[in-house]
Amino acid sequence: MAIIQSNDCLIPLIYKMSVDFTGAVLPGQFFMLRAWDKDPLLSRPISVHDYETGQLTFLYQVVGKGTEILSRLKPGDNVEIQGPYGNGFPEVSEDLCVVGGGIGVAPLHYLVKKYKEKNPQGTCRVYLGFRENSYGVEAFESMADEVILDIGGIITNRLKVNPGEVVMTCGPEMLMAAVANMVPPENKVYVSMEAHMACGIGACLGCTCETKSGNKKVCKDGPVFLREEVFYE
Amino acid sequence: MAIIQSNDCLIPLIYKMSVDFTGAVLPGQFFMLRAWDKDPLLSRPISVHDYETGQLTFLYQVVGKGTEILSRLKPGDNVEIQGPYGNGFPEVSEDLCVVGGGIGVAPLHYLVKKYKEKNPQGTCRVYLGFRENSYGVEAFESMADEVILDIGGIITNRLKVNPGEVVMTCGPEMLMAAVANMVPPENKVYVSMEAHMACGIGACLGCTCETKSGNKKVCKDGPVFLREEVFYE
Amino acid sequence: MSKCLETMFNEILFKNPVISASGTFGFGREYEAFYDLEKLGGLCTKGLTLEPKAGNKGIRLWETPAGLMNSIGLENPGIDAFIKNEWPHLKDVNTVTIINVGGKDEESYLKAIEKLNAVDAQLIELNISCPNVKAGGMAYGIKATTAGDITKKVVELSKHPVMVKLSPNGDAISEIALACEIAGAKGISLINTLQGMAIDYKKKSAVFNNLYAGLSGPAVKPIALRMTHQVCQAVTIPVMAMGGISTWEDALEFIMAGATCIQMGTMNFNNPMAPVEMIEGLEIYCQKEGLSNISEIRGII
Amino acid sequence: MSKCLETMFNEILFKNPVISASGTFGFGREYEAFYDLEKLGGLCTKGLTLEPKAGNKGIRLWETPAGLMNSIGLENPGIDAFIKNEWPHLKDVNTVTIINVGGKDEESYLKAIEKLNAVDAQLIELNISCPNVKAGGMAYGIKATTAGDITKKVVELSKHPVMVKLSPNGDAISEIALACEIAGAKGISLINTLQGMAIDYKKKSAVFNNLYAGLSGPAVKPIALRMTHQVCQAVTIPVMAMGGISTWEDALEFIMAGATCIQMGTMNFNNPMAPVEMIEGLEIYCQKEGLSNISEIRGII
Ligand SMILES: Cc1cc2nc3c(=O)[nH]c(=O)nc-3n(C[C@H](O)[C@H](O)[C@H](O)COP(=O)(O)OP(=O)(O)OC[C@H]3O[C@@H](n4cnc5c(N)ncnc54)[C@H](O)[C@@H]3O)c2cc1C
Ligand SMILES: Cc1cc2nc3c(=O)[nH]c(=O)nc-3n(C[C@H](O)[C@H](O)[C@H](O)COP(=O)(O)OP(=O)(O)OC[C@H]3O[C@@H](n4cnc5c(N)ncnc54)[C@H](O)[C@@H]3O)c2cc1C
Ligand SMILES: Cc1cc2nc3c(=O)[nH]c(=O)nc-3n(C[C@H](O)[C@H](O)[C@H](O)COP(=O)(O)O)c2cc1C
Ligand SMILES: Cc1cc2nc3c(=O)[nH]c(=O)nc-3n(C[C@H](O)[C@H](O)[C@H](O)COP(=O)(O)O)c2cc1C
Ligand code: FES
Ligand code: FES
Repeated sequence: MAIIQSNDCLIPLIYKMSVDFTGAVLPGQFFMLRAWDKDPLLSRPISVHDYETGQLTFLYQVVGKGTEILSRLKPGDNVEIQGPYGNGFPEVSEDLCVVGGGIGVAPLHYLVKKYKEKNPQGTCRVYLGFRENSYGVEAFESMADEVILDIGGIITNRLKVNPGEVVMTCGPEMLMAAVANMVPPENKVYVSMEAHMACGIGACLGCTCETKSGNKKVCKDGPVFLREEVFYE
Repeated sequence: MAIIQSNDCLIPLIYKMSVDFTGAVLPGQFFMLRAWDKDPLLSRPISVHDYETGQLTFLYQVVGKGTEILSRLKPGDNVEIQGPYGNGFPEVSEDLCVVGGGIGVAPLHYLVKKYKEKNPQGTCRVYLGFRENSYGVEAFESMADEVILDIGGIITNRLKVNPGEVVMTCGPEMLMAAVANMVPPENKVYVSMEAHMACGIGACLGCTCETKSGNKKVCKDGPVFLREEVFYE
Repeated sequence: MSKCLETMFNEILFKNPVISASGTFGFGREYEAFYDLEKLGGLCTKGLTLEPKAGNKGIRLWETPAGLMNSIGLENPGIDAFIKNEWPHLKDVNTVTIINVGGKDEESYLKAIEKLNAVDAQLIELNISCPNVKAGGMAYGIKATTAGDITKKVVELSKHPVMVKLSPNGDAISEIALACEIAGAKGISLINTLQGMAIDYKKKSAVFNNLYAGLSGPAVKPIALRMTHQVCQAVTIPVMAMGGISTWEDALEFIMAGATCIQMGTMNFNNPMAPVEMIEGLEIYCQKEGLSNISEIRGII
Repeated sequence: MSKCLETMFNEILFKNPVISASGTFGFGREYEAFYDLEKLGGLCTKGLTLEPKAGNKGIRLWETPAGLMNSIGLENPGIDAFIKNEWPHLKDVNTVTIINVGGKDEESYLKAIEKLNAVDAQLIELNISCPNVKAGGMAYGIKATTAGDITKKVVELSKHPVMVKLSPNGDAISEIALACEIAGAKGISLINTLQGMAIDYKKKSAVFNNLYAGLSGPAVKPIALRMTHQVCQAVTIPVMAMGGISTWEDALEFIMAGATCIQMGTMNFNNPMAPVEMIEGLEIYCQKEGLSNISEIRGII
């Protein structure tokens, strides 16, 4: 049970919620959130958008009943959070190229922040694609070396990956598949997968993702996978 | 949809809620309340505790999920109310003796108020029985000619009905049956029945009450019945 | 009003495919306070039996997670009283009135059907699936052979087209449906309530005098949708589907699974305006999708 | 700790009647982060098959009102890998481990059972009721004759007591249960998931690649309770009940209906601490009611 510090609407349907929390949290990990009894039945996986001691932040889009209920919570209300779960993005020391699409930008903020903390010398370039309106872009501008923003277009049309860069991407599966496809094989690419989840901890096998090395659990073995593991055909 | 003006806890588990409402409302009628989507599935019948133009008041006890959700509503929140439903207590010009047990006092407040408005000369005596703590008693003291209060005992032990008085009662079925039993046959007795309800309007036949003249619907033909209709054996 | 929702069910024209389900809608009158019944595609009467029936004693309703259990036990005024008191009003409502008929044995079904030949109804819903009466009711509906037998006799006797309402509690439902089609049914409706049980642990006793009762509402929707799909694959006569349908999206899913019309039951209690909102929702959907008629997406799955 | 919850199931002593259900609890390890598994009366492994199984493709989970549909399709590492990787850990947990076994045909069931004879397990749960695999699975569980046949063969071969897990999707469940008892089963567990369907109206397609999937969770509780009651009336062997059980009150209702133990499945996802809270709730209930053992209220309805 965590207490909500703030829960603000950034643009219609996009909310940013901060809650009391202290613990070890990696970029790309997620929490299972619930602020209801049995309707809906399950908790909802939401990535870590930002974290500092005492404050955990989520960025989420209202798409259905669960996120709708979350959006109505007010500071001081309780929300059940379980986590952090999942492997998260690996720590790298190479230059970083981050590609986010839509609400897929949610985990990338904490990723870039941590990267820059660990690699003050490293270069971090960020591609962000939105369908209509952008959000959370300024935060990237203050952290990253370059931010390429695209609204209404196809962000991968602009994507140019530099030799030696590691690529990390989160967004619609189509976007990630496109990134996986176009980035030269010499660059490492990490993708953050989505799946419907029930338990979030590896017990139900509901979130299975086929990989080159057999079924993997998105919640436990993922959500972050190497490109060649999941887009291997 | 009605807007909540106030929703206060009187004593633990007993709440008083006022909402915006204007319309014709009789004592003993009820509304179907809902402040949730599908969990629980049905609306909850709650009697009219008080009414004046622009303000409808309920008095309710938290006993399960529905009333628990109601108790958490705050001024400004919305609550779905349908009604008023049911026949209500009849208008009488004889002296009135009112017997309430526990949360059964809820509809009696508006009953006594309306009686006194219509019959400034008439005598109204009120018996109120509570198991542990009383609530809402002062209001009766200012309206009625006599208030007999019993806490922890058996209110019907004290009940003495005067010749010519009409008796109206609401409370646990045991209490109403006892009242029905002990009041001399010369006095008219009206009882307000309870039943599980789905529709509240006479369409589901879920609230049926056996009466001397066949099945009646508590929601539509009742909730108020003549004693001899329901306690006839 | 656009005609995108107009639906032929057998030879009957419904202005839209949304019908209020038997037992949840009385004889219609109560809902007139909320909207004009003419807005509905149709309505289905409370289950009628030859003789008046007082129904079951004790608790008749019990909520469950996303569901409702009922044990009404076919309380109804009997066919004669219906014809005298309700039909004169109902027959003038500009919508399809479906008369739901129950019985306790072959004789009582047939006599009821015979009496109804006197009225000018459009469709009979033969209820062989009520789990809340001891004799008859569901007993006929859980086996293909008995379901076929009674259907055949009813169809032969009735001057009205007969739709058979199936139970989800018996043998493979597609086999029962097929038996009814072969016996001459002009349509199938499903599902009636699922047999369930409730216990009041505080009272250490079963909630319902009859021990078991019928479960309906959103909780049963996935089961109803599966059975609808199975039956639509099995028969060629039209299907009227129900079971937990609460929104236009739900209705659409049943239509995609093959249903010609849908009925809404329990959700009338949750929101009396639900059928009207459903009709509006379906109309908007057709417009947005550019469907000239809802039938274009029927049975696409 | 008081002994008021100690329960004999056949000849096996459970410290309490609360068991985690197959497929919702992995092989137990994941829940060790929440509580000590020794608190449980027992746990049931994910359904195991002779060979490793990759399970179904496509969406595997879908929420419904108060319910969950799944189409996992018995993904599991196979018996050998289980014995090698999971059993060494599980066998040392001080609780009853029940091994759930599935199969695609008689041979694969029997070979799996034979292999399990090598481990020192306490109870086998024979899963003849999985609706999510095409061959085998539910096919055995929906008819009394086939259920009895396979049970007989498995019982003869197994050195462990065998409990048969029944499907709610077939013939009258009490008849199937009775056939299993006659065939030598030492217990019955029920219900597996109810066959349902989900449609994604936006995509105009079925949600699950297999079209139908299994429904579980609170939505199905009334049906599970009714079937539990029916089976408890029909057999003399103990019954392990499940289906939507989410609180100690629910558990109590199933025990009052005659169940010896209960399993909790889907609600582990809603609240990982649910089984532990249930055990505490039952313990307090016994104290308040002055029961020296929970069995005193078993089957009182
Ligand atoms: C590891 C992970 C991290 C995520 N991080 C974020 C985030 O930071 N911000 C954000 O806005 N969203 C995130 N999502 C997606 C988010 O979980 C879904 O949008 C959300 O569950 C939808 O719930 P709902 O009740 O509002 O919608 P509904 O459509 O009512 O949900 C219906 C069902 O589908 C499931 N579901 C629907 N969409 C998704 C989806 N895309 N992924 C998984 N399950 C889904 C729900 O869990 C539920 O079971 C993440 C998903 C995963 C798997
Ligand atoms: C005509 C009428 C007027 C009423 N007026 C009042 C009032 O003014 N104040 C007040 O506190 N209570 C009143 N009640 C009782 C009130 O409706 C129930 O306490 C309430 O429905 C319980 O809902 P719950 O979700 O909190 O409890 P739960 O126990 O969760 O309800 C479970 C189910 O039982 C039904 N139920 C439970 N108890 C009752 C009951 N006593 N009567 C009818 N259905 C019940 C609920 O509708 C629901 O279907 C009235 C009841 C009726 C019939
Ligand atoms: C209170 C109640 C009474 C019902 N009475 C009848 C009836 O008389 N005849 C009948 O065929 N079905 C009856 N039903 C079943 C419904 O018509 C419908 O088949 C079932 O409830 C499933 O649909 P739903 O989930 O939309 O309610 C009744 C259902 C309820 C809830
Ligand atoms: C995700 C999931 C996986 C399941 N896997 C199995 C399984 O492998 N073997 C089995 O016998 N039952 C399996 N079941 C069925 C459950 O064990 C249980 O019978 C059913 O879910 C009803 O109980 P519940 O409502 O408490 O979940 C599974 C259920 C779920 C939800
Ligand atoms: S969500 Fe249950 S295994 Fe991943
Ligand atoms: S509550 Fe439906 S008839 Fe009274």
